Amino acid sequence: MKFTLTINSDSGHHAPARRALGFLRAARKSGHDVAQVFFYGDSVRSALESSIAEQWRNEAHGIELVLCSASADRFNIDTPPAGFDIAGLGALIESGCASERVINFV
Amino acid sequence: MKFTLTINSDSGHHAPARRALGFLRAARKSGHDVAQVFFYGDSVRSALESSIAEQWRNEAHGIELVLCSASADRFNIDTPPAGFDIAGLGALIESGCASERVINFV
Amino acid sequence: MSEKHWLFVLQGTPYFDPLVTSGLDAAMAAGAFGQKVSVLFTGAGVLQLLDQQSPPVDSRHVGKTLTSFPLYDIENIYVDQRFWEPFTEQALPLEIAPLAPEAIAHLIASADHVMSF
Amino acid sequence: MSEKHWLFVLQGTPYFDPLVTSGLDAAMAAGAFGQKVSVLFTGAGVLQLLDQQSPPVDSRHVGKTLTSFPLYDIENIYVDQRFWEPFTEQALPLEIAPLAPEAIAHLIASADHVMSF
Amino acid sequence: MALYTLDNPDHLPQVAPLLTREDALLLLGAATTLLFTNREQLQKSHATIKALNDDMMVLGLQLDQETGEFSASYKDWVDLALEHQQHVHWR
Amino acid sequence: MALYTLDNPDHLPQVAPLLTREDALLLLGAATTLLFTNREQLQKSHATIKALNDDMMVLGLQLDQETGEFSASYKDWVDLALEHQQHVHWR
Repeated sequence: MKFTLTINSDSGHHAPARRALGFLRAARKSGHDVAQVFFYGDSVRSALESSIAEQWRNEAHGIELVLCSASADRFNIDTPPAGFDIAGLGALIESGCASERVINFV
Repeated sequence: MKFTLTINSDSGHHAPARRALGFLRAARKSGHDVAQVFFYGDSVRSALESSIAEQWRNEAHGIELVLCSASADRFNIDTPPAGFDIAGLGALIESGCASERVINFV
Repeated sequence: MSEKHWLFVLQGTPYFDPLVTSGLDAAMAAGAFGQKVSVLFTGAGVLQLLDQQSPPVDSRHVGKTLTSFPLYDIENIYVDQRFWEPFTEQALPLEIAPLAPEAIAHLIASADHVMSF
Repeated sequence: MSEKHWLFVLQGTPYFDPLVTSGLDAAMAAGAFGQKVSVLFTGAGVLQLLDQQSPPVDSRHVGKTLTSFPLYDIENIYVDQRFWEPFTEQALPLEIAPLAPEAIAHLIASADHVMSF
Repeated sequence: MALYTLDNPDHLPQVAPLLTREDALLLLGAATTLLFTNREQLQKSHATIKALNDDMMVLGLQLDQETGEFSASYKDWVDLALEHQQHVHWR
Repeated sequence: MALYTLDNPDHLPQVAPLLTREDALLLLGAATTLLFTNREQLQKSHATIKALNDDMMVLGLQLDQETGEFSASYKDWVDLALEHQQHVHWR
């Protein structure tokens, strides 16, 4: 089954991103396809922290890691870290349309 | 009467800082003395946003505006914006000891 | 892009919760990309539906954003009646359908994807 | 520096709320600067008192920080018994005094300054 | 003796049992909605209950005759702080 | 039909009336404490109730025989997501 994951916030100690990583690893281990992880709002900022970006890159093979362009603008991020793309909400909608499940980490 | 104000967080849209500013203006209008505003945790980051820093500077006359040094380190802030100082939690304790009231904006 | 039914569940206090504008932007984007969009306000999110908001400086006007929803073909606007009841007389000029819990469960079951803010 | 009685009211869920470490640091600083310090855990903050915490990578161990409180001359550690009752058997090895609401009101009234996290 | 501020309306039951006749409770942000959802309980309290008018205006909460008595300006907040030695913020 | 996740234990009363026999509720973060504070209510629910074991370990919440049945791994979360078309996060 094909999943799209969204990380909508960055509440204390990056809990949403941590859970998304745990979910991603378990989903792939069970043979499922995660098409995209969409970082939205404050979570875009946490994706830049090197230890977190590194963890995502280690899992990124075959997955789009997308930083929301509007959120990236707000934090003055011009160039995404290696392995990440910057794109608009349309990229999320498109991935959602091609996925059987969209899971939010808030 | 002498006040010390602390801004402990930066929940959505800078509400704690906004309330601290409202309180500060009303206190001074009533002839009270605000010795220090101590920016702690995430609020240190919001103090750097130019429109907010500007509002504080306009009221700063006779007040210490202190960014917590540990929080500033965490956000890689070496040089405080004009009108602000960087100092440790000891500065807050000292100001509190010399104040009749400590008010937290959380 | 194919069309799916996206339900946005909006739970944040306007002007005090950064997820509020994220939720509105996402709903409008889904509308702009031709999706079927429903929006449900619940919990503290019902406050987004109040008329007479006075946004702080630098904040987008949530009420005005909502009244532009029909321009994005977002026409199914629901509110959780458990939280809305004390505020009905202060509502934005917008067609808002109050739902009881069972109707909310049905609404959720009718969606392809749910986005929570 | 003169000595005042500072009460720290700690309300955050450890590892999920950024104010938790801010509150602990502030309490330790007050102790280090020779102040009289009391600490009250209430609401979700009582979870800070659980033994067997497993901090995520890069997070400071809240329980270990608390067991070092005596080194900072912080010896008055209270917990709001309304929230603590389900967890008493999982407590850190630390002397913790449970307080009923009336006793909490007295504790607050005995402080010069209260800091809330 | 103490001035409490409250931000989270869900936590009124946490803070209400602490309030004595000499205390005050100032509602902030989302907690100002308690004037509409829990008015009777607030009116029965022995403590002074207020709500920050500035936050109510931001949200668009309109006071009527019954809720008007609860309204507090920043100056009222300063006065409450003068009258009460301790300030406790309940999240 | 739907998988709910819940982070804020104060909001269980908001989400509980929405749950049908076919729904599931996965408790996250601070909401995992509901296994200790509201166990009876959860055990009576017709919906599937689980709590993310990883978050419970972080907090140091120790499961016993009675709470062990509620424990869910990330793999269990994925399985719940497969079984339920919609995912609703309740804050």
